[in-house]
Amino acid sequence: MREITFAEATLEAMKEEMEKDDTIFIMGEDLARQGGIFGQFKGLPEMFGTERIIDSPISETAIVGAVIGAALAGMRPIADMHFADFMGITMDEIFNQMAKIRYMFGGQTIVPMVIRAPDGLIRSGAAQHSQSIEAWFNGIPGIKVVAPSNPADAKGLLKAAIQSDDPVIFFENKDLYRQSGEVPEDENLIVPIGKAKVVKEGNDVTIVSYSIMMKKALEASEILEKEGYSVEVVDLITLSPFDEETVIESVKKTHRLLIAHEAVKRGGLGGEIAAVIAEKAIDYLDAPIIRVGAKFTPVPFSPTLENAYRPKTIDIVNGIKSMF
Amino acid sequence: MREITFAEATLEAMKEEMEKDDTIFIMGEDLARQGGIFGQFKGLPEMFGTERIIDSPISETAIVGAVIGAALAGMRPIADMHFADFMGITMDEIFNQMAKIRYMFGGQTIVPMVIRAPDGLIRSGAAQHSQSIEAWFNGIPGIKVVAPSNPADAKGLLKAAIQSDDPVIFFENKDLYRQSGEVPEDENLIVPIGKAKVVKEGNDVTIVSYSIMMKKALEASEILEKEGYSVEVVDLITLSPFDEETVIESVKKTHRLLIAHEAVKRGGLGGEIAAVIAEKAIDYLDAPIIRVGAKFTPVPFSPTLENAYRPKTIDIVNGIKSMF
Amino acid sequence: MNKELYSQFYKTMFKIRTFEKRIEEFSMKGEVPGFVHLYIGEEAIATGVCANLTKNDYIQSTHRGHGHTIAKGAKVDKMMAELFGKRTGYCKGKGGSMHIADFSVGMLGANGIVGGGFTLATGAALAEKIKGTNNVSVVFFGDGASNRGTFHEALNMASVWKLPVVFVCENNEWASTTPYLTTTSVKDISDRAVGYGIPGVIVDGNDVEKVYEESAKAIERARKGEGPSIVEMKTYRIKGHFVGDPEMYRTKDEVKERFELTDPIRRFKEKVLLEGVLSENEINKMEEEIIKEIDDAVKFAMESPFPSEEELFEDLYVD
Amino acid sequence: MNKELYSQFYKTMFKIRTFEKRIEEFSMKGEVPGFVHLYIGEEAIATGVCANLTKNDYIQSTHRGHGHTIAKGAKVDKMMAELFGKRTGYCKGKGGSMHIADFSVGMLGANGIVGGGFTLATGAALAEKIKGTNNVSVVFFGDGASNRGTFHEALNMASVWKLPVVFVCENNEWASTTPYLTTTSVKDISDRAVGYGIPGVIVDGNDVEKVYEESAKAIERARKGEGPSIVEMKTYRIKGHFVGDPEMYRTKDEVKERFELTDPIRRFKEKVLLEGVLSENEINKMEEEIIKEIDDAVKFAMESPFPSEEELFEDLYVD
Ligand SMILES: Cc1ncc(C[n+]2csc(CCOP(=O)(O)OP(=O)(O)O)c2C)c(N)n1
Ligand SMILES: Cc1ncc(C[n+]2csc(CCOP(=O)(O)OP(=O)(O)O)c2C)c(N)n1
Ligand SMILES: [Mg+2]
Ligand SMILES: [Mg+2]
Repeated sequence: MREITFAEATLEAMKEEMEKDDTIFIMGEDLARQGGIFGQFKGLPEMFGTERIIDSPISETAIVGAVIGAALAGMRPIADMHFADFMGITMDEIFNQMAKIRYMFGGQTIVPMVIRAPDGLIRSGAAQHSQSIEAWFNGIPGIKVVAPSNPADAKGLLKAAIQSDDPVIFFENKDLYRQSGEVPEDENLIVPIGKAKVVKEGNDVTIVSYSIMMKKALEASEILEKEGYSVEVVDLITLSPFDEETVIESVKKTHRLLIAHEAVKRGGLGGEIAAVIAEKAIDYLDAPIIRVGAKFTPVPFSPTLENAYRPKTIDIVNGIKSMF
Repeated sequence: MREITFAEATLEAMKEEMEKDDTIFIMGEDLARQGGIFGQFKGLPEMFGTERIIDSPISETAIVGAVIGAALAGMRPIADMHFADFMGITMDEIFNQMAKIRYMFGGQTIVPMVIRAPDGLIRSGAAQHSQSIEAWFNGIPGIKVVAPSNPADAKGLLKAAIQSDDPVIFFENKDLYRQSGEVPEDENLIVPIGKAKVVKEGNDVTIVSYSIMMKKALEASEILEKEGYSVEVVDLITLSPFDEETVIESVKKTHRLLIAHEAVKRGGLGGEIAAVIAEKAIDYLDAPIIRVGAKFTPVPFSPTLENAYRPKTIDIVNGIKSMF
Repeated sequence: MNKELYSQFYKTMFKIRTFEKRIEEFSMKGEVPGFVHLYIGEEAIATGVCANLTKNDYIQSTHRGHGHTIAKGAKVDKMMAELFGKRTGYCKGKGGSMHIADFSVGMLGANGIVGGGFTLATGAALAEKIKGTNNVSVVFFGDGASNRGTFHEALNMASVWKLPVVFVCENNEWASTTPYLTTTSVKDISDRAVGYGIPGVIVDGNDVEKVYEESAKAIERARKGEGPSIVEMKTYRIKGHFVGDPEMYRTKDEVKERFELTDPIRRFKEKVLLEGVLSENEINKMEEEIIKEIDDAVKFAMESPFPSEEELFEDLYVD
Repeated sequence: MNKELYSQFYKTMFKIRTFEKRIEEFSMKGEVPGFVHLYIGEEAIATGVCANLTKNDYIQSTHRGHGHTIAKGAKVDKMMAELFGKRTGYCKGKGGSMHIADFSVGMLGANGIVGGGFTLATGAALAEKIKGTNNVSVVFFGDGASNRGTFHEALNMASVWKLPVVFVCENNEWASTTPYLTTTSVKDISDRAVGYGIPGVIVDGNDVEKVYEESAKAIERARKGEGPSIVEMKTYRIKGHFVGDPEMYRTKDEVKERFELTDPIRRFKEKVLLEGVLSENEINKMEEEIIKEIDDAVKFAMESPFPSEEELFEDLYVD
């Protein structure tokens, strides 16, 4: 199968959807002349014009607010956040408007929109350009949150997000953009929102992960397999509301669970997953539930500190070994 | 001992601290002429003048931003959020500035400030005036988060927050303001940040709770005691970073854990607590860890729906019974 | 003078006033739950502005939204039921006073977040521009709301892209307990239009004819693709900020004096009677009909059932 | 003409330029990690403004903050070390280019959040007002940043309370890849001053004398308790938005032409030589000294150790 990058996969998704549906438009900073800060919108301005690929002022509040308003007026817009770190600026629009409009108005409208949010560490991006904040949205009813870990899922999931009548936040790790992978040449490729995927089967322990950490989860599983552990790896894909069933099924089989994400361990999504298992499947557990995540500090600038901050493959390996 | 209300207790705390330290000032909406929307600043404008009790424009971003800037310039300000629900507006200032300034500038400065945030359900306050969002801040290093459950703690904790050189978010449940309780007449009353309190000892099960839910936790414990269960109740007091030791000690004794908060169960702080126990004390557990929280919807307006949404004493009782 | 238009003005204003008085009564009694902000004394604004709009145009409202909702053409029975928290209300009891909406007439919602509507209205206008219609979007906002950052971001965006959105300021001199001049850097909020290179006008917001005429110009400009405007309606908040407000921050006399001078309904009635556009009889008939309509709405609301607990989970997600 | 002042202008501008050129070189080589935004071509602004400030005054800077930091009096060795990620840097390697700060000279920090500084600077000014000093606070911001809501909230607040804060706009015509007129509702950002009832002036930002004089007026006004101003410095971003920017959005010729016309250092040098304020010799000596200072700083930075992994947890909480 052909290989394309993660960024290209998202480009294809947008292009295919925009060709079919002219209510889709994209708004964000530096789209028109640069194709987005990571090139993930390249070519679209030429293809669809700057009426549909809109360069906005540095007004994150207005970007998300306007996209919500446009969705209420019948469009299916996409907003680009530039860096997920800037979502704090527009948190009111996200949680008090976008997430609640359908519900608090008694179902009078849909709010079909996607927020694309590039997140995660990037070489020395430092405190305000490196964060993973997906856990914030987990307790906010009315939003769906997804985070693909590879090009094929990126394409199928972005298409699903665009087609969804519910508002979707699409976290995409900045380090994934250039990674290549097989993506079927299928205009109808859809990765359903709400479903996790068992990407590797195993019997002794389950690793639940997502986004960029999937790479380390798989690396760790290979290391561990060589040492005789049979590791199952689940890619969460949809972070909120997450697919409890798939995780529970896996834990019932393996009896051990490690959750890994790049976000700070404390307060991360791992807490929710661990809690669900500790409530619904504790009797199946043969070991503590271990969470691997970044250290509890802002992201430091210096490479040595950034490296100390970052969660690593070895943390997963050691975490799992400690369970036996 | 004399009894005063929760609101009065916070008033005393501010008054006592402001008399000692003239770098303390308070900024928020509707302070000067109304003494705050819940009367929790009443009398202060008369006592300290409107140079220190400052009525701000409806500019939440600027309220928090200015308070941060003032802290950098040597003051110890307090910001009032009116409703915790409005913190989304100022989330960037909270998480990208306030929480990170000390760390990312290598410890060059302190950021001594308090954000007072009235949260929780209030009769039919509906979707945008009833929320409990404390879990957002749990994954943000550099902030301390506290939430007293009674007048004495409110006073001691607010004094500790004002005296702290770290930024503190002080969540205060709106329904608690009018509740009375004993408060010692002690100018040096301090409730230390970072320590949980075992408010009722027991052997069969631990309830961890905080803020308004403490009342229901204690109600539930009484009901359960009558039926023969010995219940330990822990008031978390500091939500982030929370006192793991006290919770772990209690669970090691009782072997059962239920966590109760008014915030939505999914994505709530309960997840973090459950995860810590599932990682560090799972071997002591004789039952699933149960979380009690609000339903996964925005807060509905109608009394019948609000009632369905709200977590109840009976949920705690039933949760605990299901463990045996 | 256009008799039909003037009758409409009177009916709408009187309907809002009557609605609000009943709501005040039920809110005091605790039968209407939650926070309630009344529009009494400001009826001319919503009435005059919305008289220029069709159902295909949008409005974004505020926490003080009953007047806008009625003026945009919503039904008072479904409104009343919503405010009572009943399942027959516009939002099935999920919204209440601060979250009333009627999407079928282009009323995109009241908002409990002050200043929350600026960017949403701008986005709705952007949608219409992309679609190529000549529909417009109007956002109502208070003097207090004009100090939110959203005001600035929305106005800049709307101006650069010449979006069909009109910013209608209801300057009632108060933001809750705070006199606007103590927190607002300009006496006339319309002065801020200079920073966006757009027109900003001042209107007597208690004169429904003036409101109608001046907002017509701004709306027309927007329809023609010439971009946004600020229309500042000078008015005064007659009632407490919310029902139950002890109003310690101003004297009863101040309020009484201002109301006597400015009451838009009384002024309009005197004028049309004097000029013979409408007769005493005609006005009485209108009033009776409206009182009956509101009475029926109250009855409908009171007799309607509360939502059942199972309805809690409805309308959250589509999929 | 004041020889000492003019020498200071030249030294500061030349120091910034030299610093930035070395940083550009090391950033290209990957020895300076992270995002780096250069101040080349805008040196006159920080230099002229900060010449009016003492160490007790504050500045809030931007992502493009090296020039402000140097002009406010920070040491280039500790700056260089920070940019290299070394433990001897101002922030012990935790900050880097976008988070450089020197609190000992009142430089309260660069900011990775565009428009993040407006409200902080306003708060610092409020603190000085409450304390009763006559210190002022200056916030630098770009044309792009002027469209953030924080701009509006801070200006309104500063104006109502007459706070000693000066808003210095560095209008370099570009926000990243975006020409400012495509996203900004006014040609002159200083026009927005009208909406806050404060002075707004336009200055040739590449003329250090003009920058000095005009900012002096605004700073003086602030010191006297008369409130804030907007001072708009017209300049041009000569370099790519960040080191490594492919600059697909404009032509090399455009940039070259603008630089030749506007380079503030070349212009100033020609002028002081022509008018005989400084001699060729004096200037050469200054340049040599500065080049040596920067060389030493580079050496210091390169020889300094990286922070150790244990330092990760330092400086998070006080208690
Ligand atoms: C973002 C936000 N801040 C504060 C409040 C609390 N609040 C509700 S209404 C109000 C005053 C609004 O004043 P204005 O905009 O002038 O409207 P008016 O009430 O006068 O119609 C305030 C402060 C809120 N609901 N939302
Ligand atoms: C809130 C926020 N939005 C977007 C960005 C990304 N960004 C960094 S610099 C920049 C352009 C800033 O333009 P301007 O304010 O004119 O400053 P200049 O770079 O021209 O000095 C952008 C969009 C950011 N860092 N912060
Ligand atoms: Mg008002
Ligand atoms: Mg610029």
